[in-house]
Amino acid sequence: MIALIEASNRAAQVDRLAAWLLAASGFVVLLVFGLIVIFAVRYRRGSKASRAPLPIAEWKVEAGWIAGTTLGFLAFFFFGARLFVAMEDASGPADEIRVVGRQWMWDVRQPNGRREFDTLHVPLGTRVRLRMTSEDVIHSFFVPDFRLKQDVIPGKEVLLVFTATRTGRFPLFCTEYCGSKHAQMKGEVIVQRPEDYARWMANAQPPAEVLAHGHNLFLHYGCSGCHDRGSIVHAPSLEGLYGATVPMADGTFRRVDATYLRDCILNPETVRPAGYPPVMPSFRGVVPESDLTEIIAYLEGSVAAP
Amino acid sequence: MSTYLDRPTVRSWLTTLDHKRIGLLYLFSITFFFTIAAAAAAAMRIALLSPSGDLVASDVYNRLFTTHGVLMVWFFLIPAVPNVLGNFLLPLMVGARDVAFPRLNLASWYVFMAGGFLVLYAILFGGVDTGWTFYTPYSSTYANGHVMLMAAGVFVSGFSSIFTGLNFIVTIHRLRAPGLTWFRLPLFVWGIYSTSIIMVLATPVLAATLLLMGLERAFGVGVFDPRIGGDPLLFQHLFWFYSHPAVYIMILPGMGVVSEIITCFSRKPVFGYKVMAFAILAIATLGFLVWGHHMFVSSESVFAGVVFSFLSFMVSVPSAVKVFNWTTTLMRGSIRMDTPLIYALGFVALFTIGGLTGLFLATLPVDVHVHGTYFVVAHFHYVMVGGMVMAYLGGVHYWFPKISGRLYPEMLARFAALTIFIGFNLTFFPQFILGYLGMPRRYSMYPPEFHALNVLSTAGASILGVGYLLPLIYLVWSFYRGRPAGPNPWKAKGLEWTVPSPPPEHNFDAIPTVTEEPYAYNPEEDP
Amino acid sequence: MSETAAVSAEVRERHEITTQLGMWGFLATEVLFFGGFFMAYALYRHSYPEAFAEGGRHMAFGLGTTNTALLLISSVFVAIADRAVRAGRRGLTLGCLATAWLMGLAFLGIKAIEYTQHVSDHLVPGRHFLPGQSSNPRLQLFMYLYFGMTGLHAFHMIMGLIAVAWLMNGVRSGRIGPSRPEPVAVIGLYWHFVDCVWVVLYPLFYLVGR
Amino acid sequence: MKSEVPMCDLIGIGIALLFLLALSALTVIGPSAGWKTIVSLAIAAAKLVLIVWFFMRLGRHRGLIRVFAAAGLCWLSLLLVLGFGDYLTR
Ligand code: HEA
Ligand code: HEA
Ligand code: CUA
Ligand SMILES: [Cu+2]
Repeated sequence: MIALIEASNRAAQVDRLAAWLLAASGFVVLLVFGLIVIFAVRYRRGSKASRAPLPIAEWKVEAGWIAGTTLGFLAFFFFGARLFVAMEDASGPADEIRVVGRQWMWDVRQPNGRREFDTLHVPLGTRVRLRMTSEDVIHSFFVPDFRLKQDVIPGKEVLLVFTATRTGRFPLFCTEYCGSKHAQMKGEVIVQRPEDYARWMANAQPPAEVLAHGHNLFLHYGCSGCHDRGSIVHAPSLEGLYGATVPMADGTFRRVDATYLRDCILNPETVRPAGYPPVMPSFRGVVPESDLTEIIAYLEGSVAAP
Repeated sequence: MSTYLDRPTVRSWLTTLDHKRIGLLYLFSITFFFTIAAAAAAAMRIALLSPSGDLVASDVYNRLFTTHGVLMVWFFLIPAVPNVLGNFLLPLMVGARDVAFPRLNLASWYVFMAGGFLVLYAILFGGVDTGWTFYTPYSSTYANGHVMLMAAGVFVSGFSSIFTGLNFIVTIHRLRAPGLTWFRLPLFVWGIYSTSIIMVLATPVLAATLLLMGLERAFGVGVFDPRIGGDPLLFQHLFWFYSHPAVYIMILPGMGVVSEIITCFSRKPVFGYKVMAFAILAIATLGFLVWGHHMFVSSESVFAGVVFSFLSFMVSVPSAVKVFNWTTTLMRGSIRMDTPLIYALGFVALFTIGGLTGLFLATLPVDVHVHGTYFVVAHFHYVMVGGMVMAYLGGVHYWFPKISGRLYPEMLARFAALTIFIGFNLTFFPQFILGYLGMPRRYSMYPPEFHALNVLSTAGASILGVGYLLPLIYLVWSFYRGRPAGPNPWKAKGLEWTVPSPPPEHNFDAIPTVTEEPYAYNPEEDP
Repeated sequence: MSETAAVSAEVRERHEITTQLGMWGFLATEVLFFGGFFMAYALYRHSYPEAFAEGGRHMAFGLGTTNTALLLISSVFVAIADRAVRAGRRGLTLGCLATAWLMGLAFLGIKAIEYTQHVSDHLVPGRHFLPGQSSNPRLQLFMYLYFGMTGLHAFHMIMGLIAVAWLMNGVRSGRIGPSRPEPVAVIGLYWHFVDCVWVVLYPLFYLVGR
Repeated sequence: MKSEVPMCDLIGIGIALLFLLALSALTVIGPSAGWKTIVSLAIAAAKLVLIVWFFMRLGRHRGLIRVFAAAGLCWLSLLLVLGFGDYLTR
């Protein structure tokens, strides 16, 4: 069993609010359950208890309940709304990190351009602003230990601001259903002391040689025109695709491997992934075999990128 | 003496215009859909026994919860009390020979079944994995499987809701017996009336939304499509404009049932009758104003979040008043813990817990944390299963003698009710904790830390499952073999108890005239 | 008037109010059915005013106006038919209904002409939308809503034509007449409602941006 | 028993409707402007009132039918106001 950690500036406040709610609810539940049990026993059929009409004016009781609950509810509303408005204020100075949700990974770009997948490094005690969007469907960025959640919406940028208050690795989940591997769209937020974070940032490794060449070919043949994010053509994004099992338009499934990619590039008319229009042109006779292998190697590698 | 059950030919049942028979047609149909949806729940709970998700593949799991959610919501719970008990009882309770438009009533059942079979077809041949909420652009562009058929099934069955709601509203306005003024109506009728308003005014928006989603899927481009400037959040606004009121479709009739049962078994008029009636109406109308609380983290504006949070608290006030009034009704009553009352009090208890956790969700920063987790799953099972299903079962037991003319075995029934109560809490209480700890919903696999609580939940589900199986068996048995009940075994008030059980086809030999206030019980009299 | 006739007149009156209530309730449903589309329209017109202005200029203003006039006049005939049937004027009833029916058909014909024109102008949203032109991509939203809302309206018109045909058949055979006039009023309500929807669609699509 | 069917009033309403239509069609003259939208929607509303009041005979009906007729519009405005409220406050 895990205990939840309070690892962001808002966590303790949210917990306190929840604790108050719990206390009030506990009180009400005990009251209602207690009364039900007491009445059920005391006024069981045949018992000696008095059945005379209740000696109270009905309307006074009703008015009391309405007023009492309304006041109680208003209190919770007020404290909740106040904290929420403060939490959602995304203005002010902060480190900016870009986060893109994509089936089924989190693609993060640090302020200095360093890219990471499914992890998010942030410095301790620093206000961080995430600029988030999605490339395909709606995902939701959820870090339980931070009491933090935000949906990411395709075609739209949303902001999320927080300050991490503890170092360590904290689980990151996708909490908006996004397809087959929704449950695997997980990651970690890694909070480091600022000096460690700075060191980590400086360490950006260059991508391996092959990947670079494959990537150039990917650009050269114009693949990226459609398959890059931000492209207006509705074509599948290829990052992270390799090794996945993808649905076909006819309801079957295919695994993305070298053969599959070959088919897609050379005989696109034979491959119809579900949800995409058949617009992919054939590259038969356009891409020589050697380049083809390199492109496929690049696509294979882009899943294992750092 | 002839009853509505005579002439048992299939043909006479399928062409019947009798509201009582139509009610039973719904009873069979929704039990059928419930069985499938419950089997999906059982499969899900079994799958979740293992954190690594190796028992059931992700794609299968995703289809399971979609099947479960869609069938439970649209093909079981929404029609449960209104279409089964409402159809059977409403004309009897208002002293009419039938509903206002009997043909429309039968048409409504056929439409419902057509929708149901579309959904079943979609499930059997490929399935759908969007969740019951059909969020775009996943549903419109990325999902594979028979999303269109599934949506079409829900769309079609929506018309069944609309027709039934329309029928009930007009019936209640036009066909009340002489002397049956608005404030003499049983609260069950108030519940059905408010539910019908929601059905008539909210369901068409769902239809429009699903239509737009389906068009987008069919043509590969549409109004929710971000590539041409569309906004996926518009789908959510439209969907929840229907679906939040729809959750009140799934509770208001239950509140009516519970009021009938509690008064009868404590031999007291309901405490604060008028407030109870207005509270139902208030929930139905205010319920239209809170849908945005499902979208607090969807990047809806902060202002909208605050407004919707405020309204969500306000819609809870009448529910709170109702809980207190039920409790007070018991005070100085003459209480006998028969099966229906066990269910009714179970409803009050579990609905209170479910409702109070609804307040957690309405509190903005807390919702940010627990949205999309098992906390929400636990919340809605508490109100829908703990609340409405309990009320439905309570109602079925309470009116079973009227429907069948026979009694069920009381001790066995009490045992089943307690089993359900215990199994239910064991299944869903751990889910609140899971949710607060951060376990996301719609996950086919989960981190091992959550293992123990999930096992507990599955264990609870198996007890709950047994609890559901029992009434299914003994009620069927009693329908044919139970002791004859006589017209009014509970000595209950209300017009439905003045006719023989089972009632004759035309209900009343002469339309009654009502002179009594509702719930004219007296706790000092021995019934 | 004899006593039984008075009673049955009262029963009939009660019955008529009941069916009318049913139809009004159904129309409330219909308002919200179109409501989803109106919400989408309002949102996108608010977000992309230029695209909507441009879209309005693609509409066939003359045809749209003619169509509005057709529907308005047809409603007059339906309203007269309602009175005529109560007065026992079978010929007049049939004549009015037939005229309204033909006008409805003409409406659909004109609509079809418009649609054909839009198709050949490549204004159907999707991959073939104004190919080769760097048009405002939001224009697709406008056209989408146009096809969606007028299409839904056209569907309702077809339903209306079927219902009125059924009425005419009933009036001709005498099933619907002075002793049972209410179907004319009830279906009339539906016809007028469909008319109302168009009255709103007309400025939203044909007058925007002009 | 053939009796006269009074229809002058209905024809009068029809003419008024066509007049309103002509009026709103005339707004297309001249450059486009924001007020035109308001005017054309106001004209549409006027047409609706005429149709609903006279053709659909709301003017002659009891309160209940008026409530039914109003309900659809009321609820539609709930959808528009609250839904739009979100977008206007983004
Ligand atoms: C029968 C169905 C039903 C009912 C009745 C309710 C009732 C309520 N629900 Fe629930 N809800 C659902 C079904 C229902 N809900 C479903 C299905 C979902 C999830 C959908 C999905 O995403 O799949 C959901 C989700 C949901 C959310 C969104 C969660 C999220 O996704 O982030 C919220 C947020 O505000 C919410 C709030 C409420 C509130 C405030 C009530 C109130 O009406 C409750 C009122 C009752 C009480 C409050 C209890 C009695 C009160 C007292 C005894 C008073 C005393 C108390 C004090 C003074 C403290 N619900
Ligand atoms: C409306 C009514 C309704 C009802 C009655 C139920 C009933 C039950 N639901 Fe329901 N549920 C929903 C509505 C409902 N649910 C909705 C709307 C969702 C959201 C879907 C979505 O996300 O899209 C949901 C989602 C949902 C989830 C979350 C899935 C996820 O997010 O990953 C779970 C998980 O435990 C669950 C469990 C159950 C259980 C155990 C029952 C039990 O009450 C069922 C009891 C019945 C049985 C258990 C079967 C019969 C018994 C046997 C065959 C004996 C053997 C059993 C075992 C060994 C376990 N439901
Ligand atoms: Cu991404 Cu769920
Ligand atoms: Cu809700």
